[in-house]
Amino acid sequence: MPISRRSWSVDRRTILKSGALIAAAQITSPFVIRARGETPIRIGMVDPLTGVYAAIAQNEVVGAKYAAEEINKKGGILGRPIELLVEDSANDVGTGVQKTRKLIDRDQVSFIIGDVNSGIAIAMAQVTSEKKVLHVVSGGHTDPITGTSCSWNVFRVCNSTAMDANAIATTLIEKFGKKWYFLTPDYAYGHSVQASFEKILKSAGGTSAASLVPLGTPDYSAYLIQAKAYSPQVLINVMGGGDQVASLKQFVQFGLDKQMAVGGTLFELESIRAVPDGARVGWWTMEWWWDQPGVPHVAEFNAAMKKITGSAATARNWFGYASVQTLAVIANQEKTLDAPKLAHALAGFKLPPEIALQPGAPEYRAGDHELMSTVFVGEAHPPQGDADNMFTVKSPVPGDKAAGPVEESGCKMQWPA
Amino acid sequence: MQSRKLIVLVAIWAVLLLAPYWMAPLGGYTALATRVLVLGLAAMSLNFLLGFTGVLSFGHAAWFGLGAYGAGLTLKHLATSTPLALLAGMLLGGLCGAILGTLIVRRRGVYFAMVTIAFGQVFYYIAFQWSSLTGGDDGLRGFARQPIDLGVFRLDILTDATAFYYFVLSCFALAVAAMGFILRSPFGRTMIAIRENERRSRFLGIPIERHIWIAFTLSCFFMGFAGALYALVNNFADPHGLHYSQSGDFVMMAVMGGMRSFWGPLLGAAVFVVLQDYLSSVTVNWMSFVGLLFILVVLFFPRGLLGFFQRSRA
Amino acid sequence: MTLLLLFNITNGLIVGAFYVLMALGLSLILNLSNVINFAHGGFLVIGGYIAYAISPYVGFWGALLLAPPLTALIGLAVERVLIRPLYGRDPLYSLLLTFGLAFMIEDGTRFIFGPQGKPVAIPPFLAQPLSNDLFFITGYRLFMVAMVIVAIALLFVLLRYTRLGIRIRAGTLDLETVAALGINVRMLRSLNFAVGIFLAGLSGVLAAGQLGLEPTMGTGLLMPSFIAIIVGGIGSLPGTLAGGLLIGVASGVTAVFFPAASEAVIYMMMAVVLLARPRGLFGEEGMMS
Amino acid sequence: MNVLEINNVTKRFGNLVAVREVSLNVAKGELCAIIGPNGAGKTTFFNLISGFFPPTSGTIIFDGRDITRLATHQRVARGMARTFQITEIFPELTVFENVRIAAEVAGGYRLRPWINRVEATKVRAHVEGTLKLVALDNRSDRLVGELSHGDQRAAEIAMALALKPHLLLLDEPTAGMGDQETFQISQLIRKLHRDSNYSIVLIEHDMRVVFNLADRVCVLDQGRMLAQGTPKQIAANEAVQAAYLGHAA
Repeated sequence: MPISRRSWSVDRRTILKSGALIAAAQITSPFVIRARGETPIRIGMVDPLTGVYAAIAQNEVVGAKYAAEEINKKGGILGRPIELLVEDSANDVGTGVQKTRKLIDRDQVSFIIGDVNSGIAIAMAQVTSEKKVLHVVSGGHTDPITGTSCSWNVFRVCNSTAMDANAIATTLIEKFGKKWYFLTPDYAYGHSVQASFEKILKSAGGTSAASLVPLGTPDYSAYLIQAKAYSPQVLINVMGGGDQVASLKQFVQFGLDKQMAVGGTLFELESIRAVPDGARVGWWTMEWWWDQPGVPHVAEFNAAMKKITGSAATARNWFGYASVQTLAVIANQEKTLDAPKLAHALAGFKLPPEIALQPGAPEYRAGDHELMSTVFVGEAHPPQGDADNMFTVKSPVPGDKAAGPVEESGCKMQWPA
Repeated sequence: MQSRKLIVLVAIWAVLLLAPYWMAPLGGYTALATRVLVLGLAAMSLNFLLGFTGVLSFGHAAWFGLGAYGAGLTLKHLATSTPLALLAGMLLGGLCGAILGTLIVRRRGVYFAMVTIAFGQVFYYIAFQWSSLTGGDDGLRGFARQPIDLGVFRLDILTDATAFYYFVLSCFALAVAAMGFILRSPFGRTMIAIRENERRSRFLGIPIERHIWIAFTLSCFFMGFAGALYALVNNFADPHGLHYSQSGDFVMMAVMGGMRSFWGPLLGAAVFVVLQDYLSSVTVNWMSFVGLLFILVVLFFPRGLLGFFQRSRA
Repeated sequence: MTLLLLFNITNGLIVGAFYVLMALGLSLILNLSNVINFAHGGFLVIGGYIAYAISPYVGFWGALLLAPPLTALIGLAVERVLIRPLYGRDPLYSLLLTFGLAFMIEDGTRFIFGPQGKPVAIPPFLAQPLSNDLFFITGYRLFMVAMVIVAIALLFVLLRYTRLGIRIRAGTLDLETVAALGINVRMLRSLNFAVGIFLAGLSGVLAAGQLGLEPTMGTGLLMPSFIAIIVGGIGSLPGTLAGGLLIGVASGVTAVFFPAASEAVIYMMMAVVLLARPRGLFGEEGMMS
Repeated sequence: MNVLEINNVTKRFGNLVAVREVSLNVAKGELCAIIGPNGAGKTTFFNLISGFFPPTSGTIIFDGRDITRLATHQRVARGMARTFQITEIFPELTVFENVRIAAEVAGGYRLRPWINRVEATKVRAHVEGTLKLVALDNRSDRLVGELSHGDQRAAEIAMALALKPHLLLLDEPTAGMGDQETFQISQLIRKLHRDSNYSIVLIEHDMRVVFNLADRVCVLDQGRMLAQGTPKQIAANEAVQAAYLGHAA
């Protein structure tokens, strides 16, 4: 799936107008949403399209592109069409920062979206707040983004790790017990999830131990041996991406699934697809789910995604979609592109149902700019009927309940004078 | 001969000095030029060793990354002074390189390359795992380059991209001048002697290991300096800067530009950075093109772009 | 605690066996061709994806049988077209070329198979632990170790008793003399490269069953193999074997006491070995230096 | 007084004994030639003297000091210089640059990050004088790699000379040369020996050169010192003839 942009050239404006070159661009860049008459409003998106997060990042881009098409069909922003410029951060902070500067300085984008990698997202936020550009973090989960590192111009669509942990912790305690073992990736995301879990577990009087696992570890046996020696009631698997796939696979191969429950925050649909049936187990949270009978617009969105990707919509598709839609709807409501004005308007803004695609109307909480999105707690299982029906939602937890009070986020929002 | 060299030199500096003015009309942006300078300096530092001593280090990113952490940690915890940060970065990269250098200077060829990769990875894992100090995978943040107080006026390098470019350019000029100076000294000539013929050099009374170690150490200091600048560019330092794939990029820049020429690596860095910046915007499969570039350069331009032009002119 | 330690040592041997498989291929190529094959992890990925692609038609066992030789075939083609022109040139060039090749392989697999990881199922009877206590010794891991032993035995037979093998060994020691004896060195290097890639392909199939398949999986597996070679001593296949097992055990044991260092420890080990014995545990003086 | 005293040196490579208990004294100003059939251990012997590797046993005394365990560059610093059987030069540098590196090392400037004008002038004069001595002064700007074989050998000798040695080790200086070039080189060596009074140890195959130049000839065979003496004595020595004829047969 090539994600493309117009080319870099001597005089971009003349080239854009040149029919021959536009024809050439058609071949190389099928996804460009191009100017028609009006100068387009540009939205820059930076995501790790290559590297270990490529699968989920590309799914975010699919959702974002779809949103851009929908918006353009309905007249764009302020009557101008929008153009989505996608840049690859290559899962590298330096590159991500560079691309953000490029989008703002050279391409003059009005908004920035990204990144899946929390570290890059925070580094990007430094740039966007320096440049005073409205920034939606689509898929980076660590708490500081809307916590200690929060910024007036940064809004987040996906959940914080604390929200996910809070939503599922009680379920795990009630269902399985209070003796836990953590398999935690040794970086900020992992530490932050584990800390959230431990806080709840401790207040419930439980005990736990943990293995901090280096990212990209291929073999988990040494950690699983320790986990088993601790004989916990629940193994909390915080690993992400390919690490989660490998660790779960080995967990099941070792027969540990018969001795303890497994669960954690995220086991994204992309990851569930990457493991064999045997390893499709455990209790997890989904930040969005494609099968929500009775909730308006969800089925249409799912069908649209299915048409593009060939399989059911994932949470990442929705993150990308919701990010772009948020920007469009707030700009159209406020009739301006001015970042501080839009940021003020977004604080406390409730997503309309055709964007929210979930029960209720989640809002961007004014105190920390976190979207109070529903957390879907449930159980993973091999496909039942539909090939993508590999997760059953047991209890949707409203976002504001999962998030806890805004004071706990640690965010001290400061607005520019 | 001499006058042609002078013309080339003047041309290079003219291009660099005017970069903020000609880049934008060509569709570039100043931050890209800054990046080219910093990575170009890194490639030249590597080439100081690779091209002029003939020793292939494939782990040089470690010193680059350490330089970045040195600068970042200084700004964050010690002092909010840009020059001090640069100095600290250079020292951290250089000293670590000097110490490790003693372990590896006896190796040669492939073995030297392998051992440098492996030692580079040691530092990568340290930076990656020691998250309380380095921020781990999320990187070190929460610092920013500080305006330079020149007494008469303050140079606002934080928010003014052009001012920052010129700041980096003057740092670059300083480092490059030092490099050129060393290469023209008797010591520099022993480096070239070692590259040309190690056995002959040994029997000319040059203690090879010691000289390679010194060249290695100097190169690490330059690399650390470049890394410190890189931290200022991003206001950020992360473990990826130490990874061997970053080393590979530096080696590629040096080879692509021309290892035997002083300015070659800068050209290589410019082509590499701009191409990667462009390709990764145009296609998600940019890695294939970069990989292909590696292969084509190795197969068809082993002497680099400058080497190629010089040869075809001759 | 002792039991835990014992478990981890056994487990380390199992993990190490896998590194050995990778490292042996890498080492073969390094010894004869003086090429550090950075694309070795890439060939592992190719092996795994070939297995994934053909297993619906030929089953797991068929894939195990077919994928390594198919990977070797690709390796042979790559050697002919890309690596061969570099023999006799500075090792820098082969290093850079295979580095670029690794990029292309990663991106190519992503292009063909998508960024999404692929599930690879293994025969159910292998997916069971042997006993409740020795749960970490699953049928599959035992099977992996067995495959490694078989591969090493075959490699041993090949190197010791076949003409090709004897020539490879002789070439490793003194390529010029081998060439002077009228042996086709180019052919020798090609076949040797193919054998090395065969081992990478086999590693790929085995890894796919254990870890799952992803375009980026090769990178993480390359470095430990690398260290195995340095620790064991460049130029010595028994050294590589010992090095692989040693780092497996070392990282397993460290994971018990200081998990954060379980990756760094193998590098530390390398540093210590280089300090005490610069040529590696089994390396011979003068080799490659 | 002896410049070089070699006492019972032996060098083993595993089972192979390349040099077996060889002793040799070289007096100041003497030109000593080492001859012997291929594989006699001549080059190994040279490598022992110049410090390429240490001997398994035995001692080497240079200028009255034990240098057996010293590294090559330390021996060079004490005034020893050598050339190689296969020319070892810096082919991509000019003749002048080649010799200048040696001259700067000899001047003690090799670690200097700069060199002042006076020192540079001194080095230049030294290089030019040395080039004049070997008659390369008119080719000093040429790349050494482009010179004729004979001139390359001369350049290599010039590099050795620029080190201001008191002992010159020449490993087959006429190897691979035609008659004309051989004549030129042997004239040069004669000049160095007679006029500049260098102490020289020479390995040579060409017997005309050996008997023409040498004060003393040493014969090595299978790692052993078979005989030493004046050229006349060696020419008459039956054991030497047997060794050569035996090998020739």
